[in-house]
Amino acid sequence: MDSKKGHSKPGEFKPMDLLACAAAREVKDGEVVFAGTGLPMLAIMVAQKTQAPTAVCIYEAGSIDGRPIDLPTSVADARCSYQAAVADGLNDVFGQLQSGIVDLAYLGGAEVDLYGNVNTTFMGGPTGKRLTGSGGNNDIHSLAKRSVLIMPQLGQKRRFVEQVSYITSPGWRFPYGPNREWRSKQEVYGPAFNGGPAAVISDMGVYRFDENGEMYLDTVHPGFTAEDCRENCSFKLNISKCQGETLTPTYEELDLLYNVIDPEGIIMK
Amino acid sequence: MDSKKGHSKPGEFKPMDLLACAAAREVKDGEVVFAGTGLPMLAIMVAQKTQAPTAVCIYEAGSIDGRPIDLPTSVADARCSYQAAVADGLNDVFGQLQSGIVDLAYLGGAEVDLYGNVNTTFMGGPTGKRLTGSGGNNDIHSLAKRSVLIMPQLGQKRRFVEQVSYITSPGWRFPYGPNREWRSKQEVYGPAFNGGPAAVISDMGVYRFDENGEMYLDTVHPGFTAEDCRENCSFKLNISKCQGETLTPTYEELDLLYNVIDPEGIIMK
Amino acid sequence: MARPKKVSLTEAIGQIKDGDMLTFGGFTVWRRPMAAIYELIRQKKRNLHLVEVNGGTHDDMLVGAGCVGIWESSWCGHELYGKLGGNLARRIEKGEILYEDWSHIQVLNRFVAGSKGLPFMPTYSAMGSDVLNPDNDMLGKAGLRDGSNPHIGKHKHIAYKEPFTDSEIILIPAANPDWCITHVQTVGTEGTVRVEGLRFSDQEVIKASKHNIIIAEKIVSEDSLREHPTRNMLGGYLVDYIVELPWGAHPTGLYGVHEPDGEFIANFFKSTRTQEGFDQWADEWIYGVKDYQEYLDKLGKERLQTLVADPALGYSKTMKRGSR
Amino acid sequence: MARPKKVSLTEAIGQIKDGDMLTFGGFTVWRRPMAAIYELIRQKKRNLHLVEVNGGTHDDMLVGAGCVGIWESSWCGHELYGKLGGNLARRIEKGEILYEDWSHIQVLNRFVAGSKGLPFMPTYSAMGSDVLNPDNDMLGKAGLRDGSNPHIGKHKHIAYKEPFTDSEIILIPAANPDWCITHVQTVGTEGTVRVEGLRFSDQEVIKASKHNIIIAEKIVSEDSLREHPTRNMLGGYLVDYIVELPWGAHPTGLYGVHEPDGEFIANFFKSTRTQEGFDQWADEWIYGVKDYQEYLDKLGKERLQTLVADPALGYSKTMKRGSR
Repeated sequence: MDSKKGHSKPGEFKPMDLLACAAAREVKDGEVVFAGTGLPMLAIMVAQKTQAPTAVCIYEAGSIDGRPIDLPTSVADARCSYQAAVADGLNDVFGQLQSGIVDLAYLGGAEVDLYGNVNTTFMGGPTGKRLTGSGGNNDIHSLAKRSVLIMPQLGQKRRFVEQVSYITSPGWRFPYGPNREWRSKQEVYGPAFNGGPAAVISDMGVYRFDENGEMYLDTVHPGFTAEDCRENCSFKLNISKCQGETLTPTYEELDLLYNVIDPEGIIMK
Repeated sequence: MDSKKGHSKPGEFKPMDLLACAAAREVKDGEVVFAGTGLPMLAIMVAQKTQAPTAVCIYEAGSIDGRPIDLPTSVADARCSYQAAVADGLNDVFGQLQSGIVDLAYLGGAEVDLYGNVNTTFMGGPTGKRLTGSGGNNDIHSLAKRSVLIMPQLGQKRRFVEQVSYITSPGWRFPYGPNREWRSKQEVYGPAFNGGPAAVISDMGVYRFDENGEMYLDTVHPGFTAEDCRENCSFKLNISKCQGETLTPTYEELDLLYNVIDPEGIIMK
Repeated sequence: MARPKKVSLTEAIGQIKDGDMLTFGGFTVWRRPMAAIYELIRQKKRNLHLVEVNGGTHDDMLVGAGCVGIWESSWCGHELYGKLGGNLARRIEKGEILYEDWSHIQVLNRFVAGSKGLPFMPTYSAMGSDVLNPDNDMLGKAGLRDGSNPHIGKHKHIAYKEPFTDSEIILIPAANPDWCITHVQTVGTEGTVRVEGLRFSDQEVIKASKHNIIIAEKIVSEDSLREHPTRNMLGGYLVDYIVELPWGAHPTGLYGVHEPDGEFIANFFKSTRTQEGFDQWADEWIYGVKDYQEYLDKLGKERLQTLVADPALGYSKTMKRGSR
Repeated sequence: MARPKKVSLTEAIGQIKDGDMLTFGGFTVWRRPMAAIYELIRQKKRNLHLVEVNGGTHDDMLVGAGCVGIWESSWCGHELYGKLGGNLARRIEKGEILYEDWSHIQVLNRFVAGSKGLPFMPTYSAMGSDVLNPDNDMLGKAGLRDGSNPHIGKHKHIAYKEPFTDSEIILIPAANPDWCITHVQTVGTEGTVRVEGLRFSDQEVIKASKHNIIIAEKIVSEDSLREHPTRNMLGGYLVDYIVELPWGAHPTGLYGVHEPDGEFIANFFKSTRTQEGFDQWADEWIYGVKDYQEYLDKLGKERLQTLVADPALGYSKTMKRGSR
């Protein structure tokens, strides 16, 4: 095996590097990926330069399958359209999203809950601290086959909660209808059901969802224990299915992040 | 007055010339016009070169405000897009039509009735002779503020009927709903009501619609009498409001038709 | 893989099964995938379900050759070269084909809905038209709106008193064909599609379809198309097969490349007055040639040359068109 | 007349009345009509009803200056230059502004419906989201959904069990603003509009609006734009006023022309922590300059020069962006 494919050791990477690389590994070759500003851009670009060379990246401002040579700083950045297949607009890409062609989406959020519901609108509910609102978070989470949430966690257990204080973007289960009964997404979406949250990737671990749509710890990042992860959640996290440690970034991935994708040090400072 | 603005005398023009020029006069300057293949193209081009220089012509295949230097032979002809403002497609222009921005539309038909209902689908109803179907006739007739029908009539009274054998495109009154009750267009269309048929121009006369949405003779072409027009209708045409003779083409209009717009003799043979 | 496969026309058309629902890019007699039409006929596809924004020379041929079980569209004719679809009209009059009439906006909206993953689109168009008369719900009358065929809506339409203005509007069911075949000027090696001139309703029909075949006048380098992404129509991840086939749209027209062959279409139209007439025409021009290359050879270079467009204008300045 | 009037920015903005419903072209911090925003503030417009596909620096300024009565959108922030709309967040938290949250698709669909003359659009997006929770129907709770205001739907949404699949879908009411203001790279003398780069949702917001103001980096000859009609976005008959104003999008970015001024936006964002902070910022950059020319002079040529894009790439290769 090429030494570039070797995995780095603790101390050789920063928490953010692991976050980006763990996220990148969620993409399979040939998939259609929707990505937002920031870390998601790094993740899809790492994936395209490693295991998923023909993965297609769509940004919600309208660029499709761009091949940026300089890291974009927003989804509407001119850099997103460089050598793109198509550069049109929102009605095009959101229409395609709703038609069910998006395999994987990367999103962020201020709060996530046990069922993968996400809050980007009000921290503490409608009388609390106002955030940016939904943007495409809601739509992408609603309609992609798999969504991957990238969230900070360490020391911020209020971000991992039993029930988000405002559901911006629906997860696997949520209150629905005039009586606000808890229903499953599959039941509510019917023929439009494409999937739902597949993973939450934090600076502490990788979380997935079981057959009941409940979050569990899948792998824990080096340097932390499953108990650490649980302590940094506001609910009683299921750690019984933990498979072990998250794979660290390879030397190739680190090289890509710092020298190829973000040599200017915009996100990888 | 410039002699070019003078009106030609009988014998100096053909029936088709009068048809095209009478149709052209329906356009006011600055209006947005939807036109179909054939005579309508001549009419809008004459109008733009005379009283309506800033009128905008939209063709249903998607070209907007073209300035053809060669006469198109279909609405999708490359000639329609020459020096156009926009060349896109059907979803764009039909969306604009439905939004109510089309002031005037030119259409043809196989049959027209007392209320301006038009048939382009089956001559003699669904068991009769099959025609082309609706195309945009239906949509344009439904949604333009004013539509102008251009139809042959002389010796073809079965084309001017009391009730068309198949309503492709709705006029001012038609049977509607499960009980097929006669209703007015304004009532059925509600907030989406933009207008309806404004005129029928044949090779014999110009017909308009009264406050009950019923067709009457407005002017009769030189060489015919109001009685002739009535005899070439299958219903009892109202000729009581006839204002006299249709103005003949001006020398300028004839020059435009034969020497400027259709010098190749495609329609003006 | 999010990249199309480059194949021969025979191989691409070979993927289509009897009974599949098909639609096509283009508009009336412009930019139609005619080579694919001839190949569908040669491969003797049967019981196809056509749903089209508008018909033209291409679908009237398929109907004449007995390939079509159900025809749904707003129109069929040949523009100035033939006033209606002769084969279609004859088969409708004789009750030999199932058909469903729509208005242009209605059938376009079926694809808009299909392309956006929606079950229907609303429209105000055509209220009062006999296309919405239950007597003319032909698939319903044939018992096909029982929900068993995923391509046939349970209702031809629904008149809905909508709650925002309390007025009636018409809901039209989505269409999601199995296949869309589109002829374009250029496609990149990885499937990026560029159309020159009007796009008609290509984006809607392509995105609504489960599988796409793109036939291009020319396959070009991806990079050259990606220099101007705002001018491209489609990414390769939406395309299953690409085929390179110059003149593959003849006798229909192709913006910037060639005019429609009006004389050829007019002769075809004349032949469709009777089934025998069409059969004879098809023997000569479809069954009588082995493949599209032989068809082009039979037409001859000289004939094709007269149709060539001036790329700057998009059309031919020299072709004789009228009486003068 | 189907042609727009060429006017000054002051004259164009002078047409807008207190209480009007407004929207804007562009996306977050890209291609926003910032000169018009400053002029709206200088002309002390009040009680404006904003409905936007997404917000950004521009609408947070209008909110901070007290111009806005109702804000409806899916988002407000400054991308990497500021994590939320500070003025908007503060006024929402203090109950000083009426607001209505939507998802991106929902509010986009309000314009799609508006642009097509439809009363609503259906979407599957956001079922289960609190944006559809009746407790968060803020305009409804304020008693504004009584049908008396033509800009406010009688329902925020309708959950409709649609008859084609018997499943639930969400109907979202159309938006038809009084005005849309859009900054673009070029407009022709007769109003033909060309946008370079992404079009975002410009076509939808423009076509849904009753009146349009187009502010262009440059007014160019009609003929030059009409040489390539497939590259144009809009005909002049949909435009009321055109204004020529180079750099009119600063501090937001303009594809092929200039980058966003990130430092300027970040400083603005910092000022919005308090109303006093914003007021001070506005005194310096809005009220403290007579007009847009004085604003550009204050910024200085040197600063603007650092933002200039490489037209071939669409962005700047030389601007310092990161830590390395």
